Amino acid sequence: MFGIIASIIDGVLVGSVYGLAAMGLTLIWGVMDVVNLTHGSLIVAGMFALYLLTDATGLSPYAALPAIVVGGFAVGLFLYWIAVHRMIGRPPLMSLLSTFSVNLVLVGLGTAVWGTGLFNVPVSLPGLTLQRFTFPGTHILAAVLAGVLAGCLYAFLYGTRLGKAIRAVANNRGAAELVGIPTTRVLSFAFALGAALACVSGMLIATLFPFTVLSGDAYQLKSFVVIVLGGFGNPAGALFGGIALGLVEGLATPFMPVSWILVIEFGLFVAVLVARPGGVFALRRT
Amino acid sequence: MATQQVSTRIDALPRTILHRPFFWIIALAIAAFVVAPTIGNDVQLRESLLLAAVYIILASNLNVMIGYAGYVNFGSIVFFGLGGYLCVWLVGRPGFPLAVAALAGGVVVSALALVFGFGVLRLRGAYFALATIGVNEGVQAFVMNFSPWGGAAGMYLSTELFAPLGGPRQALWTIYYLLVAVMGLSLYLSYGIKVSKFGLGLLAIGQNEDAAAVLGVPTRLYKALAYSATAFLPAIAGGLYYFKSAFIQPSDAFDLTFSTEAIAIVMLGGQGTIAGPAIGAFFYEELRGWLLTSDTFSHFQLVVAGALLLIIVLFLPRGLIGTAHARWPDLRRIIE
Amino acid sequence: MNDVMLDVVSLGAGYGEVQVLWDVSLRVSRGRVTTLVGANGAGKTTALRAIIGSISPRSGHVVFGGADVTRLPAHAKVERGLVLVPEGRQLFNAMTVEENLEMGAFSRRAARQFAHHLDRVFALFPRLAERRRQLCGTLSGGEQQMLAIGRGLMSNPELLIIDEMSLGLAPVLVHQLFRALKTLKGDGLTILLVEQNVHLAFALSDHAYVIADGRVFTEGSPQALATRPEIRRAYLGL
Amino acid sequence: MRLPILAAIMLAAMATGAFAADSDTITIGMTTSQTGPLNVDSLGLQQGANMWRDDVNAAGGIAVGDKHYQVRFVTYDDQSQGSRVQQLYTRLVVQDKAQFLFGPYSSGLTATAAVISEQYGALMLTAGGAEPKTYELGNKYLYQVITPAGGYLKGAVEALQAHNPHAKVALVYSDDPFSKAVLAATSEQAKKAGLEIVMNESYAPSTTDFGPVINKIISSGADSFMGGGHYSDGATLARQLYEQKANLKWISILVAPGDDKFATLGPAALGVTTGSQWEPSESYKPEFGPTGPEFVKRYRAKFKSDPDYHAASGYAGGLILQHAIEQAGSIDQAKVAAALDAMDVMTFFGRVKFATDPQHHGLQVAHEMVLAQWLMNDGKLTRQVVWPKDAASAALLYPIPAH
Amino acid sequence: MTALLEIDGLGKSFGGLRAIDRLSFVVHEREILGLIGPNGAGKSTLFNLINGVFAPDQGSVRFGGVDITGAPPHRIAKYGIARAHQIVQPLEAMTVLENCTVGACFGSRNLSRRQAEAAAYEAATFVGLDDRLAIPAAHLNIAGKKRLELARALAAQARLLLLDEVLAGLNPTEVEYMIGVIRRIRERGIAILMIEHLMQAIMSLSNRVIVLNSGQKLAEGLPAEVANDPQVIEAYLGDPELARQLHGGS
Repeated sequence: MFGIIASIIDGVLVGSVYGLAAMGLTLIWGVMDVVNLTHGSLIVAGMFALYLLTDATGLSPYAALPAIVVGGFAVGLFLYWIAVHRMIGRPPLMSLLSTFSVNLVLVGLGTAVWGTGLFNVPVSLPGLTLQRFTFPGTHILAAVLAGVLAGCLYAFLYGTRLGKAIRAVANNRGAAELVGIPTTRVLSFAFALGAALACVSGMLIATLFPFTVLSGDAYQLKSFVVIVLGGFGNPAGALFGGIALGLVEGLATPFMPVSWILVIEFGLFVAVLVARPGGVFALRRT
Repeated sequence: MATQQVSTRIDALPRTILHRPFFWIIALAIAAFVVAPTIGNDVQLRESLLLAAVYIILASNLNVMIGYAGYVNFGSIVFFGLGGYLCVWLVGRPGFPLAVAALAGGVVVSALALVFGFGVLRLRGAYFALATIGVNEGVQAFVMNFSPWGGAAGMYLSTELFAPLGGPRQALWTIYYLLVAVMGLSLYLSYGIKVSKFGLGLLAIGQNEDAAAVLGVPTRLYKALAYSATAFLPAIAGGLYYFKSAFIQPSDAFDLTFSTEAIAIVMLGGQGTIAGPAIGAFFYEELRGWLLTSDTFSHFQLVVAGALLLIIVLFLPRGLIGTAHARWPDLRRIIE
Repeated sequence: MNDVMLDVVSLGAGYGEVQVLWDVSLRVSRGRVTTLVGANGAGKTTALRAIIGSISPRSGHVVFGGADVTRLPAHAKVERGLVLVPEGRQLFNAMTVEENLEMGAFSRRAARQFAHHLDRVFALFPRLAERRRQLCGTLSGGEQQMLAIGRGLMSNPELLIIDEMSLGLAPVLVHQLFRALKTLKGDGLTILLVEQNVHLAFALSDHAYVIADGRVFTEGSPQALATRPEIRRAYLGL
Repeated sequence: MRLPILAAIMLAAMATGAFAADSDTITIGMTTSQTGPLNVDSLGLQQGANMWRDDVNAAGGIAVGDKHYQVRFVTYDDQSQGSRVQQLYTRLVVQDKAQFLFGPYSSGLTATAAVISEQYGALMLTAGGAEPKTYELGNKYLYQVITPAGGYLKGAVEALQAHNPHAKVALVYSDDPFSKAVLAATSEQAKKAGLEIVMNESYAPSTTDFGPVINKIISSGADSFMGGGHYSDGATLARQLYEQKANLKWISILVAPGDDKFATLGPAALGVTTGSQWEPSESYKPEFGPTGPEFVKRYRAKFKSDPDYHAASGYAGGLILQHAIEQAGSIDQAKVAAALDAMDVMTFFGRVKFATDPQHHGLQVAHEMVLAQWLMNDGKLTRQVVWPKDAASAALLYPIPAH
Repeated sequence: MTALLEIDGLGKSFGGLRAIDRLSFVVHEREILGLIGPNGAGKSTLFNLINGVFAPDQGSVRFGGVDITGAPPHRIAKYGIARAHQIVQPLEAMTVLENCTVGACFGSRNLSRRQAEAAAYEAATFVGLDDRLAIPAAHLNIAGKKRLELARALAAQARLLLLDEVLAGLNPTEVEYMIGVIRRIRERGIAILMIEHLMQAIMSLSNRVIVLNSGQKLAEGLPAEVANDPQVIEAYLGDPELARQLHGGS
């Protein structure tokens, strides 16, 4: 019986990380209508950044976080000017195609450098054991960090001038320009922020699970599901969407063959989309 | 004088599709596909053209949804994969002849698409694109668990099944010709839809769905019909293709990469045109194939392919044919 | 006229292959209210867009405060105090009233005096103060227009351009808004008004331009123009 | 400005012509997965094969009568996807004039490639496809060098039964053709051995978090685990089983523990067993070719890393072909095929013999797999052969110590 | 005169705002009924209710004796009601001829594409677009787009045209041309319900005029009667009294 409770807890813990992974994607989507297909690669970039940093410096993995935020931000800015800037205002398909192309390049480079073999960043933190079930310390810390980062993002978007400017640009780009917001700079900043979030989520995932150059695909797909559950363009909702997804996975497992979970997951995904296109936790948007 | 002008103008319009040059250009292209590999019995060329034909089929049909109706079907590979599964299963278990099995696959997938279409096509834009991804992934997950189709292990076909088609060597030729035929049908379907009333309605939907409805276009019905119609030939192609592979497994049959590639191809060639997706498919397949087997680029084939695509997206936003049309408007009347 | 704040010289503009404005010249004097009237589609909104920089002019110049600002992007013009309250309000619907006002004060010139301007706007429109935490999408049409003007004022404008303020509003609200504009005029604010409610607009204005077919048809004092039959014809078709 | 670039690319694409094989050269064609998820295994396979080729050529080539044939490889990237495999193998046969083929890595790609080798009657030695079904379809030109899927965890079942005849086993494995085939056989073997199967489930290959699955394993009361699939999932399973303190006494995982990088999992790797086609510590007495230690030494010198079983099977594939050609005294396909059919030999890789009945033609029937376990040795994690006992290089660790 | 379109007690609210308030009127066969009123009076909303873009909250719409209340737009088009939009909505990438062909194909008569092309050609010629048939609609100027709106509606072979400010934004020459076109449409026996700000045009074209204010009918009658109604003048030009107050205060 406690197994179910354990699965719920596990679902919430890992779901928070899923939510964080989706946050960057939904931020970019919401602000500039760009479906960023480099998202998976950015997550992988975060994983490998952690690997390289801890390998080279021997630092605690969590000490690498600031460097990964800065690095992810820089990479995001670069990608924005390479592939996204010219697509703003063009049909949504075009940005999808340009990010698809860049993703090919990134995956190709990653494969050339690291192969598609296994990488692992050993992190050990004391876990929490309840009855026979143990919740690893890395998972708890990752969930806490995901929550904190989501909170920071929320505070940034709703509490700071620049954050509000991002929301204003997302809400009405033309009007934002009219009140004096330099929209292009804000867009590039938002894209870079989304990229940094993706990298950080990759870094946190790398503290939980071994990974390969191709791990990004699975998280990108999950991020789409999370976005739908959490509401489009709503980064705060993504955390709830992620937890909802984690709960679906956690709760379904004890009751059915594991292999059917994906069927449930995507069935739910399509059903939610058709019934409530804005997402379950959708905030009011125009 | 005005009336006279009317009559001459009307006469200037081609009487039927047969009077348009492009109809015959398509025929020529098909003929080239049929004849080229037979010169010197070039099976290598045949294999390359076969993949090109598959891409052309996928892209041409996808183009009806993207280029005409303006709906980005991200999971179009689900048609191809399901058609493949149905055909392989029908050939392998009840022992249907290939042609019957492939056709049956097409019909079933088309019917399923109609049902799904009515539900999913309520969504627009990115929501629709996401839903099609969900449908593809959901179907893949289901097939993984569906033991009559071998679940995740997939289904194997004995090469002895090639015997009715004249043994393995002849069979591959036969399948190639069948696929070229499906390719031809796809091109003509795409063309036929474009010049038909149905296609006009789809184009109107693609331009402005609300205005189209006000003009009398039954938008929901047309969208669902288009979704269903464009499932038919890819499903048949999937059947032929996986019969030829003699093996089908979910991770190949429902690989989203293919869908994304198909979209890229449509954009590359020029959405909404008939020649665009075909030329885009040919170009893309030959480019990837060449990079894969090139001594210089094979290790960076993904990087080079991605970089080239990006350059095209950045500088030829309307695609190859679209850009050509914009530069030489008269070309529209010949290459449509 | 003394002390010209905005000098638009032979402005031409359009969209794609279509030219909408030809050779439009107009001047706005400091501390005055200037009105631009004309039929639907005559090119008023296009003129404003070209002045503000949402579309780039094809010919001519926009001189503001003595400097040529023709090629500056819209956000840079706000930084200089050239502010547009656009037609249709164009608010940030998913944000609160207060956040909308805060965005109005995004420019550096305005951010410094944020609190001061906020008090001023709330004094002018007490309704907005009551609803400061409300999402702007939930406001009524009149309140939204107040917010749009309030947001414009938050930018600390030298010149406030207001496009079709009374569109779709009940007369009593229109009255309120015009009273507010009158207060602003009394405070010395320079205003360029595009308005279909000719009576009210002319009552407030010091000078008026009539635009027809993308060209300046005539100009003069409102009192003089109102009595001329060709104005009634060009604008109202009466 | 842009069009000329495109045109140049098109022209260059057309200009890549074929060049025919030398008369004193044997051309062998294969595809490898230079990109995509199968890249690691495929790379090992190819490096092993490359080493064989270099060995042969350094020794003057394959001796056929008084002629010596140099070996040339043509390899293409199949991207780990089935879509291009047939095109590429056709090209290998037709354009590159490959006389013999090596199979691609993975069961699925092998099945697809087999259609082409059958079509052209080209002999194909497969060292990367364990799924037996492909050899039960009546294929005539296919020869499987490695032990089929049924053998992967056979040693694990035997060893577990020997240490705990009443073990409660959870079978949890990836939804892919290879893993499913292995575990289907394992399930039968376990039942026959009298072990209790308390859980038998597959998971989607894209699964990222095994937390709930492991909770289910714990709830099932299992004390032993067998399953996994490929790299990420296998390694993730091992790590999460450890971190979630499942405290199982026995863990067998497919494929992932065969990679030396598995050691980076640290304590989570300790005691994990895996079925292996070959381990460096094996010491068969080969009838020809290098001995195990020789192979390991030279491989290390060449590639600066330890060979895994993929590398060994890649080398063995070449060795078997070479032996068959030498036995046949000809490069004629039919004669070489006859030599392969008649073959029953011992190599550094172990014994090799192919089934010759029409229903299972080409299936490997002699090669034995071993069970390898990650053990602590002088404070370092190393992989040791622990089963069967006569091949063991270390004592089996049972149960895995609790932590 | 027989009634073609009968509006009875029609009502529609948007979030508390009554856009159309218990409105009733009739359009007769072969008449041009002018609809005037200030911006925001609910004129375009009324059109959207008639042609099915919105469903009314209350009341009914009958066309040719058939209740069409709440039918979807494409069905309304089939019944024989066509519309020209105030904000032109050309199918931009399609040519002028194709735009008209859409109207003809899916209009009241079920034409094949080929027949529709002929009808479209005829309609395009009727509004004077025959020299621009192969041009993408996006490339037309505003006058051309307005004509295209009209041609598309005409090609649908409707019995009733809803014209929403088709004269707005045109210069006097273009206005005159359009007025001629509209007259000739009526001569074909087609009824027209037109929203227009250009009083001169409304006055000269309309058989009758209805004035709408805040979703309600303010006045109805012959053009001359309505034009001199002080209520109408106030609603249309704004309140002169208000202006006086504003002045007086300064």
